[in-house]
Amino acid sequence: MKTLTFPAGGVHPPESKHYTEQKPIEAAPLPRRAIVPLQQHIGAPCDPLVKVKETVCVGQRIGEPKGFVSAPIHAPISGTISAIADRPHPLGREIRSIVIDSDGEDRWCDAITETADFLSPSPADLKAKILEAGIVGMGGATFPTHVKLSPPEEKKIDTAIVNGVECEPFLTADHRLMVEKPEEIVGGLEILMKVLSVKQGAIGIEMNKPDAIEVLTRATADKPHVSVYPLEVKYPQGAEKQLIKAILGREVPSGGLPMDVGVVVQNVGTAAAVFRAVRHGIPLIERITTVTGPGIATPKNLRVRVGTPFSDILEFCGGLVGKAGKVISGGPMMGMAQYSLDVPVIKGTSGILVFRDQDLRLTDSNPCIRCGKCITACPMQINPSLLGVYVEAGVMDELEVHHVLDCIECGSCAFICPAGRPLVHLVRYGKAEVLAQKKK
Amino acid sequence: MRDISRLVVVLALFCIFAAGILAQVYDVTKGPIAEAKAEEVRRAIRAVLPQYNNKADEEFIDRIIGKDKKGNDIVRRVYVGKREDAVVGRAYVVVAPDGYSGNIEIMMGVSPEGRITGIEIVSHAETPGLGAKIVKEETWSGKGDGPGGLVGKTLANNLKVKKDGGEIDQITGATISPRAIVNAVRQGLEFHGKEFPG
Amino acid sequence: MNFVKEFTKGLWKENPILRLLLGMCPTLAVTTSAINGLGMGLATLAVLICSNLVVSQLRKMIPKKVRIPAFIVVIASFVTMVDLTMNAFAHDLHKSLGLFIPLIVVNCLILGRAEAFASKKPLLGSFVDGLGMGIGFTLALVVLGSIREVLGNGTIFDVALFGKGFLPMIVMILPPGAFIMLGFLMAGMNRIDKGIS
Amino acid sequence: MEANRKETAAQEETKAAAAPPKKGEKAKKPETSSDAFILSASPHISSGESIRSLMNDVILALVPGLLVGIYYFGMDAVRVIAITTASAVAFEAGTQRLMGRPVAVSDMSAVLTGILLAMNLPSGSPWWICVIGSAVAIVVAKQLYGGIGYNIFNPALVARVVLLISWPVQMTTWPEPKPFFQRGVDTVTGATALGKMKESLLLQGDLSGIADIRWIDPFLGHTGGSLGEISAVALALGGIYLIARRVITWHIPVSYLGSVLVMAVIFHQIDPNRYAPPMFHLVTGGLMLGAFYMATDLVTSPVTYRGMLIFGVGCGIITMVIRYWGGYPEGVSFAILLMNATTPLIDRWVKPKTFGTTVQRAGAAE
Repeated sequence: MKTLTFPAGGVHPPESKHYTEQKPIEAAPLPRRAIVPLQQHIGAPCDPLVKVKETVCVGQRIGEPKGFVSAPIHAPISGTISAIADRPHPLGREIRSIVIDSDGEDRWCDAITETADFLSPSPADLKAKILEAGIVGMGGATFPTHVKLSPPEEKKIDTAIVNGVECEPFLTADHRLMVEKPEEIVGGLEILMKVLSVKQGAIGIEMNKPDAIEVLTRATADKPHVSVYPLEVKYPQGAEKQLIKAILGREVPSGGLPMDVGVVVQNVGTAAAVFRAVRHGIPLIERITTVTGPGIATPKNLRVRVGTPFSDILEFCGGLVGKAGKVISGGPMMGMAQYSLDVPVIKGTSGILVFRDQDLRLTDSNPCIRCGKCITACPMQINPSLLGVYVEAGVMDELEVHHVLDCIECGSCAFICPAGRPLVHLVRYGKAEVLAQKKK
Repeated sequence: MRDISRLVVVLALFCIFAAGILAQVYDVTKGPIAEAKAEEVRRAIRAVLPQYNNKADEEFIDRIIGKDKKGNDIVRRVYVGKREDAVVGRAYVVVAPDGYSGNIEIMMGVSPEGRITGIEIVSHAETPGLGAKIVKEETWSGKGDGPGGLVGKTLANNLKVKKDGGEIDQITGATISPRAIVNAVRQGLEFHGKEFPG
Repeated sequence: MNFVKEFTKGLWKENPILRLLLGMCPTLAVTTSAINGLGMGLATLAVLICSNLVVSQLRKMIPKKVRIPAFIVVIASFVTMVDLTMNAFAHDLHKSLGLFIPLIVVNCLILGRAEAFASKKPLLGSFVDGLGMGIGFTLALVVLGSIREVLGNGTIFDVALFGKGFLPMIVMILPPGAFIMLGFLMAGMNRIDKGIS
Repeated sequence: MEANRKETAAQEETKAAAAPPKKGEKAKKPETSSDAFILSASPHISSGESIRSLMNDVILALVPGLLVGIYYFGMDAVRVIAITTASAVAFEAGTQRLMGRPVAVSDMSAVLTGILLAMNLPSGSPWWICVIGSAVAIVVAKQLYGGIGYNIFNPALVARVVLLISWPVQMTTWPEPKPFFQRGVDTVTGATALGKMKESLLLQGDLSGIADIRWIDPFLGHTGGSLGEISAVALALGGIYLIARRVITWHIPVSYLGSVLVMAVIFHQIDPNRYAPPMFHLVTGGLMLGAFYMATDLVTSPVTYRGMLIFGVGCGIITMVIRYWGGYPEGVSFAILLMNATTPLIDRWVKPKTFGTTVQRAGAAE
């Protein structure tokens, strides 16, 4: 088999997956108190459907989506609503959340229905089930899945890709899911293909997960329209546009979306969630999360209920080792540093990564020495150093013509920069400025 | 329209007035400028010829030495220095066309028997510092820290720089300009031998 | 009008070369030696004072629309006078300054003072302004020329300063040296100002 | 300024990281949180490369060339290297202090500049030439332009050219190479191979003056020249190390050497009596030093691969034009400095092809 990759840019950060890649997924204990933010997705936040002191069962819809780009939220545990108030959120600010005090019974609602022949419902029914289950992109972007599955009429979709690349160092949640539940992923892909009425399905996996490639190749052996594509190990292979380029050779136009080239990409976690929603009627109330890093006593791959505070999870993993310098929600390249352990796991939490003080290299930001490494590393082939200089100088007018909005914030530039410049930070700031200008 | 004519008149007046004044100034300075130029020539002649007591700058012979691109004659003016009516030397300007940067004009003095009596660089555009060292008098007289010197040499000497197998030292670090000067001076001597034999 | 202030501004605060960066062409081209700087400075000074005086006197006569050509005629006349006079009485200096004497006509400093000052102010003020600016210009040229001559040729006003062993830094009397030294002088001036305030 | 900045959706998402970035900002600890975790924008890991590590690699790569220089020129070479390096560091620290910048000599860039300058000087250079060279390189060409990253011209080359123009005699007095163990007290001086070539062309009008120069001598280092430019093989070895370590890429050295080679081949074919053989041009002069270490200077060369290729070809052509028809025997320094001046233009002209800009948007409304 030929290994594929995207042509330009990319970096090779140390993979650091050895902490957890051989560890089977374990179920994390139910939280005593779950904090369920009313916004766990890109788009409008939900309105609460419950009141304080009300009791809820597992899977009960507690957040009602507002608008098309939104997704409902369900109770991850059974118990009593103790508060609906602003609580810390992994995105770094306080967001209105529903706090549920567990009754410890894990009492499921009756409404949950099995559908043994999961491909029999019509595409519209399938999509309704996906919407009802509150499924969002679980690779971290948390874009509501039913929106991605509703391309405008004029966009002819011909391929559905399931993204099993997991190019972020440290993270192994998708890896373990692929090895342990291939049938969920393949089933999910088939459902997606049916919804989109496409004939071609693809699963992209990096070569550093040979066991996953093997398992999934076997699982798709009898399905001629689904192929597994082994991909070269290169960050950010898992970024949508790079993945499409690698597998299909199609280039999503600047400012465009995968649907512009007839493709829909979903993460393996999302595919599995779609399968569980359609087959078993289970809404998205839990996810696989990798708890890892040199600052964790026992790194683990966990099946965690949404709303479980980070502190509970770290405790279950044996607590912290040494002085925790940085706690990151997500991977080391794109994850967000957390200021508090009170934040809960949300639908997009792919990992919890803890670095000790001594693992961090805090460097001053030096002047750009024009080495051009960031340009070489940039998978979008923009010029991060130039954008950084413009942002520092406050020259916001020049940013857009230099493709600031094409930045996918993958972090390759800042990773490689010998001058230690916070390029992603600068570009993000520039992007926000440009978008603000556009709104005016 | 009246406005424009007024502007024209004022400007014209300005110009006429300025022209008038300049004519006056030109008239006053004409003499001194000519005198200064003559003095420049006299100084160069004095520098390259042995003691003379005639008006060497006024006793000159013009010799045609070739034609320029347009077909006009190139004239070399030879100043004759005399003491008690005996010729002590002739001075004339030779041009070295292949200097490091542009032409080098050299006033050279030659005794009647064809021996160099002096060298003076009249004009040059050499790099200040290094190339410009060639203008220093001691460079060619054999005095000071200059090279072996041209003064006193005749055509019997091997008038080439040492790098070309001759006997004239060039300035350390510069080759091109000294070579140009030495070659020009040698041709100047050949001219003397042809035009004023004995 | 405060004559002292009008006079001294050209020396430091509004020094034509080091502050206003006017007349860069002669500044960079002729300051290969102190004497060249002095000659150029004095020639410019003379033209500046004369043109300031004449422009100030004629300011009411000259129509607005043709003031620039008129100023240029005045300046060009004085430059030609200076050129001829120098040729007659300072022949060697004239020779070494060469083309740059006629180029005084296009020195922005002179037209600039005529336009900005003399065409609006009375006679005496214009004279003081021209004198101050001209002396400031001359001083800057002499300082620049002296430094370049000392470093680049080992002499000052043609007097050798060092022994035979001194190897001058030839780049200083080449054009790049002019730029570098001008930059250092300007930086030095800014530094002194900062120190004072 | 911050108060009237409207928060946008995109900005809110990145609020934790969206404080206006400041120059030289360190990852900072939050003051309000009791946990006191470090907050900073992603990514949270780095390649571990730093300016200092890059500089150290270049210095390491220069060691073979330096050793050959010391082998052939002896303690004189050591003295020149020591003086330029020490004075470069001193000038760097002094200027930075004077200008109120953080003193950053530990980034090793001044050390590297000092070593490169030494490699561009004749081994017999007097101490004051070394010191003035360092001053020109560090103070004028580097710090006055804004310090590391802001200089337009390669500092060591600026210094070399200023010195060459100022003291042409001292800067072109090349001690003859003599293996370390054979050195006596006297030093004999001679011309470089390229100097002999120019001389021969001027006097004899052909190349008879360099007929006895075998290419293997300058290839190994047995030739007159600046103390760090004599051995083509040692310099090329270091250059290959740099490419292997990804400090530089192959683009500039290959395009530079390639264009020199192509021109040399063509002209040698046209008239072998006037134009020296290609191998002679490749191994003599400062070409290897220039192509691997000076032209590839990160700060003063283009940032894109295509830009680097243009830059390298430009260097090669200018070098050969000067060698063939110029007043100086060697043109590497001037070629690189001239191309340094074009770097901003090249970078303006040659931009990376942004992903997704080469295709038409299929049926999408613009």
